[in-house]
Amino acid sequence: MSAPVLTEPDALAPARPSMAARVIRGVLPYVLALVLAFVVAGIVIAALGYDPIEAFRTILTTSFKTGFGFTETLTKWVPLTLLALGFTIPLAVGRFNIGGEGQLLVGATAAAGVGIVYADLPSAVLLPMVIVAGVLAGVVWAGIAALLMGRFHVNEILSTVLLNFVSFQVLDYAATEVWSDPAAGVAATQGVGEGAELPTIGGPPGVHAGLLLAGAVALATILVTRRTSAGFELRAAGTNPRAAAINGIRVERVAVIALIVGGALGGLAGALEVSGVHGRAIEGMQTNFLLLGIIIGLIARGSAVWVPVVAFGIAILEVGASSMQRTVGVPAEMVLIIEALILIFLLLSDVIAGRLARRVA
Amino acid sequence: MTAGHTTGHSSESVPGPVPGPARPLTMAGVSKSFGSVHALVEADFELAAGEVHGLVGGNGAGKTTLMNVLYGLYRPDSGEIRVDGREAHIRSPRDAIEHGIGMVHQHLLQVSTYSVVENVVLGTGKDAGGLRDAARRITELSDQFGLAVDPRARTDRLSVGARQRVEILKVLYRGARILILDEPTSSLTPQEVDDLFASLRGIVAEGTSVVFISHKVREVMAICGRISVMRDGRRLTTVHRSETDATGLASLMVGELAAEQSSDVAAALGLAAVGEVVPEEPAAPVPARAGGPARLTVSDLVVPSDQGVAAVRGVDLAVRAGEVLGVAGVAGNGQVELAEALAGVRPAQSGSVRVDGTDLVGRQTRHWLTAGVAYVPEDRHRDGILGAASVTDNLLLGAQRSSAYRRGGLIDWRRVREHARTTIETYSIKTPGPDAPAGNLSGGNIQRLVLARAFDREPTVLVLQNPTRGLDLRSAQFVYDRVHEARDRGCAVVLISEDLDELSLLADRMVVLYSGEVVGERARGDYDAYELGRLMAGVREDA
Amino acid sequence: MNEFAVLAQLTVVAMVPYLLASLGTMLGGLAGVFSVSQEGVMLLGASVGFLVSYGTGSSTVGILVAAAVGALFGFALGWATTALRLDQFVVGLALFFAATGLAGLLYRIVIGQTATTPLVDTLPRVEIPLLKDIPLLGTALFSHNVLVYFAALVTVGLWFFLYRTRAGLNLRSVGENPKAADSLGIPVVRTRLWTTAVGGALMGVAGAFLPLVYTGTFTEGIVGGRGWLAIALTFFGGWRPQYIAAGALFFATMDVVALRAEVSGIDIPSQVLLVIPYVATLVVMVFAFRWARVPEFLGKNYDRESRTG
Amino acid sequence: GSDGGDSGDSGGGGGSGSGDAPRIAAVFSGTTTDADYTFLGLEALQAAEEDHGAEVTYSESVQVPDAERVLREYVADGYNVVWTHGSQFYDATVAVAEEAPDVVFIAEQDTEPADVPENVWVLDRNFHLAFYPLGVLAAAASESGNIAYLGGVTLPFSYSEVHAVEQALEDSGSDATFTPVWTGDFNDPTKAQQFASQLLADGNDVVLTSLNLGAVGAFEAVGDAAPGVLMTAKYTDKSNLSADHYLTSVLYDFSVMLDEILTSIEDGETGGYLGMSYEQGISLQTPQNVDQAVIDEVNGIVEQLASGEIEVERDVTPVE
Ligand SMILES: Nc1ncnc2c1ncn2[C@@H]1O[C@H](COP(=O)(O)OP(=O)(O)OP(=O)(O)O)[C@@H](O)[C@H]1O
Ligand SMILES: Nc1ncnc2c1ncn2[C@@H]1O[C@H](COP(=O)(O)OP(=O)(O)OP(=O)(O)O)[C@@H](O)[C@H]1O
Ligand SMILES: [Mg+2]
Ligand SMILES: [Mg+2]
Repeated sequence: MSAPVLTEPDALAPARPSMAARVIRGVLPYVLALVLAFVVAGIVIAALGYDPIEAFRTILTTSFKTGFGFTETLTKWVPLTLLALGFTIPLAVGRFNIGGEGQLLVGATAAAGVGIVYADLPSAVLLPMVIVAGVLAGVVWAGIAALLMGRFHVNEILSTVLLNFVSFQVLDYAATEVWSDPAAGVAATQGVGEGAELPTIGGPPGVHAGLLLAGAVALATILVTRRTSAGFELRAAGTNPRAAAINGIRVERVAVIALIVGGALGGLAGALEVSGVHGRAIEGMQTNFLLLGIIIGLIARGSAVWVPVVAFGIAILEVGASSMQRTVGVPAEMVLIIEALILIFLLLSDVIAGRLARRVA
Repeated sequence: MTAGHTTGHSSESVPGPVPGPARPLTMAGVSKSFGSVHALVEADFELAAGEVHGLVGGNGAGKTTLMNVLYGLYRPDSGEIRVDGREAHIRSPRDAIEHGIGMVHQHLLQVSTYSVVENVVLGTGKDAGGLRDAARRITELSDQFGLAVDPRARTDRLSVGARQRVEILKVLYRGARILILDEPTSSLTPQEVDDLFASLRGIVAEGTSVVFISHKVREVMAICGRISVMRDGRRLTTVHRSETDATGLASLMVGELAAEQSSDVAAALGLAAVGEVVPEEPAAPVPARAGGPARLTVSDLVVPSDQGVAAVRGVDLAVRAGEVLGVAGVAGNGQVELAEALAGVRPAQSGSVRVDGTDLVGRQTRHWLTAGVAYVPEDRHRDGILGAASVTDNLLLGAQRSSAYRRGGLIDWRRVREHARTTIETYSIKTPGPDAPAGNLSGGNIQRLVLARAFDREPTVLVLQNPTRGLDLRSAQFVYDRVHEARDRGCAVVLISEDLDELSLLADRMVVLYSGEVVGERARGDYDAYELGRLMAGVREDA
Repeated sequence: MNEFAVLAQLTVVAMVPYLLASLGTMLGGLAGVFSVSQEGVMLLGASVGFLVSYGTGSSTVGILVAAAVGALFGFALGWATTALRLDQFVVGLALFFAATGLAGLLYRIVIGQTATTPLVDTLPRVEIPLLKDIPLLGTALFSHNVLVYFAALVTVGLWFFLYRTRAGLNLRSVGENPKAADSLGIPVVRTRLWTTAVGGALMGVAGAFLPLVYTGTFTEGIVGGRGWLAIALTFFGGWRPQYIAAGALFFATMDVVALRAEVSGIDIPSQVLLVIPYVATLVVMVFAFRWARVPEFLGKNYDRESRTG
Repeated sequence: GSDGGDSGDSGGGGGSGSGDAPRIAAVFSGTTTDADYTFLGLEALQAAEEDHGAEVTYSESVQVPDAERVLREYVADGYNVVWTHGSQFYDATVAVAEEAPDVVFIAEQDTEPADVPENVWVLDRNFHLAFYPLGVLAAAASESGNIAYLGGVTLPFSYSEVHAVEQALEDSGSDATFTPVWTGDFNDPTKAQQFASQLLADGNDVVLTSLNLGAVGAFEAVGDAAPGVLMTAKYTDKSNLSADHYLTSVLYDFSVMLDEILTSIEDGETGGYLGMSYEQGISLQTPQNVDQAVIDEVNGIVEQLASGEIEVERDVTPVE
C-alpha cells in the first residue's frame, strides 16, 4: 500500500512569517476543534445523565492539579512519543509500522530478562545493558518485518500486525515460564535488579529519567530528519520513490532502515517502561500505546517537531479522560467515545483550517 | 458521430445538432485559480459545429485548465458554459459525457493493471456482457482510424505511444459530439500523427467538433481551421488558418519571437520536414568536436524490461566528448530500458557501460552519479521530481551528500536555499517561490528544474529521453540551448527521442533502435526520412 | 464423526468471522478506502447482534441490525474520507474507539449489572440434505449455521461481481486509479461510500457471528484481536476474495491444528503452539503469496483538482 | 493527605457517608456488567455501603499500568479505604500504600506475601483450596475417565489449581487422565469455545474451567454435547449457561471479606493477611446433574477442607 505523503512543510523554511503568527494560525483551528469536540461530547455526557462541566474539568485539570497527575502524564508521554516516532519514521518512506506494540513488548521482555539475570550488577553497568537489550530486541522484531519486506516483498502491515500477536506469547512465556513471579497475580516477570531501575527526577513522586532519554530521542529525530542528508533521503524516498532512486537514493534500503529504527524506538519504549515504571515486564503493559502513537503521528502529520507536542496533548487527554470515571462516574466505555469525538474533531480542524486559508486567499 | 455507440447521452437532455448558427459550445467569463495561481482569467472559447479548432499557447497558458473545466474535472470560480445554446451545468466528467463531450487527457489516465479493452469499456453501460463484443468493436475502431493496439494486452506492458492510442480509442469508443484532444500527438510518430489526422477529418465530416491542443505549429496548421491562442489564462485571439502562417502563429503562441529565429526554432516549431533541416553552420565541425577519446562506451549491453525479458539486446555504442549521439526509434523498442541502463537506474543483465574507461555496470546508482552521468528521464512528473516537495528540495535531490551543501555533517539549508534562488533565476523557472511544491509547476518549468539539477552536477555523460515532449517553443529552445552548452563543454550526450526533427537538429550521429537492437547508424545529414522510417519499422540494412 | 470431520468442521466455523471481516476490508479497499476500525466495528456488531437477538428473540433481526450498524460505521468512514478528505487511518482509529466504547455502553444500558449472564440461543445447524452425506467432507462442509453458508455465498458472489461484471470492473478502477475512473464518469465518491458501507456491514455480521455462534452472549473481549487479524489476512489474500478465503482457511486450519496439539497434551509450551498460526502465515507469505499486490490507491483520498496529492 | 476539596460528587455507586463512616474506593480490572469477577466486587461494595454506611466509588476497566495513578487519585480525594480487586494490582497497591500510610489498602493475592506494609490487607484467594473439591467431583462424575482443565494464562495460581486437582485425583484414588490446557486469555470466549469443543471431541467428559469471561464460550461448546458431559465454573453461579451440562461452580463472596476487613478497621487494625477458605468467602455450589451420593461425598470433602482435615498443597510449579 502506498502511503499518504507526509512532508514537513516547514522543514525547509526555518525563516518565514513570524514564528508567533504561524503558531497562532497553526494552533487556532485546533483550539476551535477542541471546543467543538467538548461541546458535542458534553451533550452526549449530559444526555446520559452525568455532569459535563465536571467531566471536562477532570479531563483538563487532572494532569495539573496534583504532582502525581503531572508525573503520570509525563510518564505516559514517554512511550507515546517513542511509539509515535517509531510509526512516523517509517511512514516518511511510506511504510506502515503497525508493530510498535510487539516491539515494545519484546523490548520490555528483553530488558526485564537482562535486569533479572544480571540483577546484581551495579547500575552503571546494568542500566545501559537493560536499555540496549530492549532496543536490540525491538530492532530484531522490526528487523524480521524489514527483512520480509526488503527481501521478499511481504507487506509490512501484514507482518507487523502478525508479529504483535507473536509478541504477546513471547512475553507470556517469559512471564509465566522463564522468570515467573508467583506473587504478581498477573503474567509478569520478577522484578529487575535495583541497578536496572532508572533514577527519578524531581518529585516525589517524580518522573523516571527515561523522560530525558525520550526527549533526547525526539530532539535527535528532529535534527536528523530536518538537517541531515539521511533525513532528506528518507523524505525524498517517501515523496517519490522513483525519482529518489533515479537520483541515487537506495529507496528499499532506506525503508528497511527506517522500519528498523522504528523498531528500535519501540524496543526503547519497552525498556523504559520496565526500568522506569514497572520494574518488570507485565502482560498488558502496552495498553493502547500503539494506537495512540499512530494517531499522534498522523495528527502531527509525521512532523518530528509536532509529535512530542501532540503526544503531550494526548497524554493529558488519556490521563484526564480515565479520571472522569472517578470524578463524575461516567462508565468506562464513555471515555473511549469521548476520546473518539475529540480525535474526529481534531481532524476536522484541518478542514476548518483549510477553509479559513481559502477564505483568506 | 459514426464511431462508437453513443452510450453516454440520452436524447432528451441533449438534442441533436442544432442547425444554423447555434454553436455547439460556448464558454464565457471562465475564471479559475489554484491558490495564488490564476490559471484562467475570464477566459472564453467558442466551438463551431464540425470544425477542428486548435487551442495553442505556452506552457501554463491555461489550455488544459480550460478544457478540464469544460470536462467537469475542475469547477470554475466563475463562468458559463453553453452546449447547443443552452446553459450546461457540468459538475463532473459524467455530466460532460452526458453532454456528448469526450476528452483525451494530456497525461495518460489509465488503470495500468487493466487490459486495453477493460480500460476502454470502463464506465460505459451496465451490460454485464463479456468483453468480447467490446474487443471486437475496439479492433474495428483501430482499423478504421489506424490506431493499432492489441485489445487484450495489459496496459502497463504497452509502449507510451500505444497507451496514447488507447486514450484516443477510449473517446472514440464512447462517441462524442465534442472531442477534446489535449496534446494527443506528443507520443506519436509522424506516421501515426498522419493517421490520426485522417481519422479526425473523418470524424468532423460527421458533424463532430474537435478541440485540438498542441505545441507543434505544423500539426496545428495541418489540421485546424480556426486556432485560438491562449496566454496567461485568457484567450488572446482566434485566427483562421488562412489568415496566418507558421511564424505568425508561433509569435502569437509565445509572444514575439526574436528575429534571430534559428533553425532550432524551425525544428522546434515542427516547420521543417525531416531531413531538410541542415544546420546553418554545419561548420560546427563535427569531427573536430568528436575527435577526442570515447567518453561513453557501451558494449554488448543487455537490459531486461520490467517483465524480465531482454528489452535491450546486445547494444554497442561509443560517444566521444562533445558529441551528441541520437537514438531514434518508435516508442517501445527498448528506449526506456536503454536510457535507464545508461543512467545506472536499471541494472543491466550483461555487458558493460564505461564512462571514461570505468565500467559502471553493477554499481549503485549513486556511483553513476559521482562518475558524472546525468539523466533527464522521459516522464518528468513520475521520474523527474518529488512532486509534493519544494522546488528547493528538488534542486538538492541527489546532491544532498555533496560537501557543497553540508557544514559540520549537517545540511546547510541557507546555502541550499541560496543556490535554489540563483538556479531559479538562471534557469528562469516560473514558480511562486522556492518553497512551492514542484508538482504544481508547469511541464516546461519542471523540465527546466530537471535540467538545472542535471547540469548542476557538471556531467560528463548526459542521457536525455524525449526532453522536449509537451514543451512549448520557448521551453524547447531552452532545452536545445542547454544541450548545446553541454556538448560544447565536452559532455558526451545521448539523446533518445522519437522526434526526428529534434534528432536531426541536435545529433551529430544517429543510431536507430529497433526491438532492442541497433539496426542502423547514420552520420549527420547522411540520411533521409524515408530511409530512417524504414529502419525504425524494422527493415534491416542488409535486407 | 471421525476426528478429521470434527476438525474440518471446527475449521470452517473458525474461518468465517475472519473471512467476513476480511472481505469487508477488501471491498472498501478495492475502492481505495483502507479501514482500520474492524476490531471496533466487530465488537459493536457482536454487542448489537446479541442485544437485538436477546430483545427480539430473533437472531435474524439481530444479524440484520448488526449489519446495519456496521454499515453505518463503514459509511461514516467513507463519508469522512471523501466529503471531508480526512485521513483514513485516523478516522478509522477514531471509529474504532467510538465503536468499542459504544459496544460496551449499549450492553450496559440494555443489560446492566447482572449476577448471571444473559443468553440467547446460538444459531442452529442447518444440514443440507444429500450433500451432508458425502463421506468425509459432508458433515464438515454441509452441516453448519446459516452464517457459514452466507459467508460462502458472499465470497463467491463478490468474486463474480468483482471479476465478471462491468460494475465490478468499474469498482476496482476506483481503487486502482480514481482519476482515470472519475474521468470516465465513474462516481468515485459514491463508489467509495457504498463499498465502505457494505464492507462495514460485513464486519458487523462478522462480529455478530461471535455471540450468535460461539458464546450466546456478549463479553468485552469477545473479538480479541480478530479484527486486526482480518486486516493482516486481507493483505495475505492479496485483496481478492478467492485468496482471502484461502488465506482465512489456512489461518483457521493452523489455529485449529495448534489447538488440537495442545488439547492432545503434547509436551510443547502452550505459547509456542499459540503462535503457530501467525508464524505459519508469515512463512506462507514469504513462499507463496509474493505476487500479492494492493490496490494502487489504497489509503489515498482522492481530490479531483489536486495534482500533487 | 491533600483532601481534594471537591467532595460533593462521587462516582460509581454514589451515596454519601457521614462522620467517620469509611469512604471506600475500588479499582476493578473489568466492567461491572461482566456477571463475573467484577460484578462480585460491585456486590461487595454495595453490601459495605449498606452494612457499614460506607461511601463507595469505583473505577472500571483499569489497566495495570494505570493502576498507580488511579490509586493516588483516590488517596488525594480523601478515600480512606482503597481496594484493588484483582491480584494484578498488588504491586501498585503496595507502592501507593507506602506513600499513604493513613489510608488502608486492600490488595488481593494468591500467596502469602512478605514485606507487606502495615496499612495493607492482603486477601489470599486460595484458588488451590477451591479447586480441590472439583477434582474429587470430576473423578466421581467422569465416566470416560478423561478430565480436562481449561485455563486462561499459565499463571502460578492456575498451576496451583491444576496441582490441587491432581492431588484430589490421587487422594481419591482415581486413575482418570487429566489434561490441563490454557487458551492464553481469560476473557476470550471464542478461543475458549474452540478449546472446549476440541477437549470434548477428544473424549473429555468433565471440563473444569478457570476463566473469567471466556467461560461463556466454554459453556456454549458443551451445549450440544452428549448427556453426562459436564463442566464447572468459577466465581459465580453459571448454571444458566448450560443447565444440562452444568456441574458446579466455586463461588466467591467478597462481601464477607470486605465486611470482615471493615469491622477490623473499625477495631483499629490497619492491615493483615486474610486467606479465603471454605469457611470464609469460598463455597461450592450444590453440584447438579450428578447423583446425590456424589454430592454428599463432595460436601464431606468441603467440610474436611473447612475443618483443616484435608490440607491442599499450594504448588505453583509449572505443569509440563
Ligand atoms: N490542479 C492544479 N493545481 C494547481 N495549479 C494548477 C492546477 N492545474 C493547473 N494549474 C496551474 O494553472 C496554470 C495553467 O495550467 P494549464 O495546465 O491549464 O496550462 P496548459 O496551457 O495546459 O499548459 P501546457 O501547455 O504545459 O499543457 C499553470 O500555472 C498550472 O501550474
Ligand atoms: N498529473 C497531473 N494532473 C493534473 N495536471 C497536471 C498533472 N501534471 C501536470 N499537470 C499540469 O497540467 C498543466 C499542463 O501543462 P504542463 O506543461 O504542466 O504539463 P506538461 O508540460 O504538458 O507535462 P508533460 O510534459 O508531461 O506533457 C501544467 O500546469 C501541469 O503542471
Ligand atoms: Mg496542458
Ligand atoms: Mg504540456
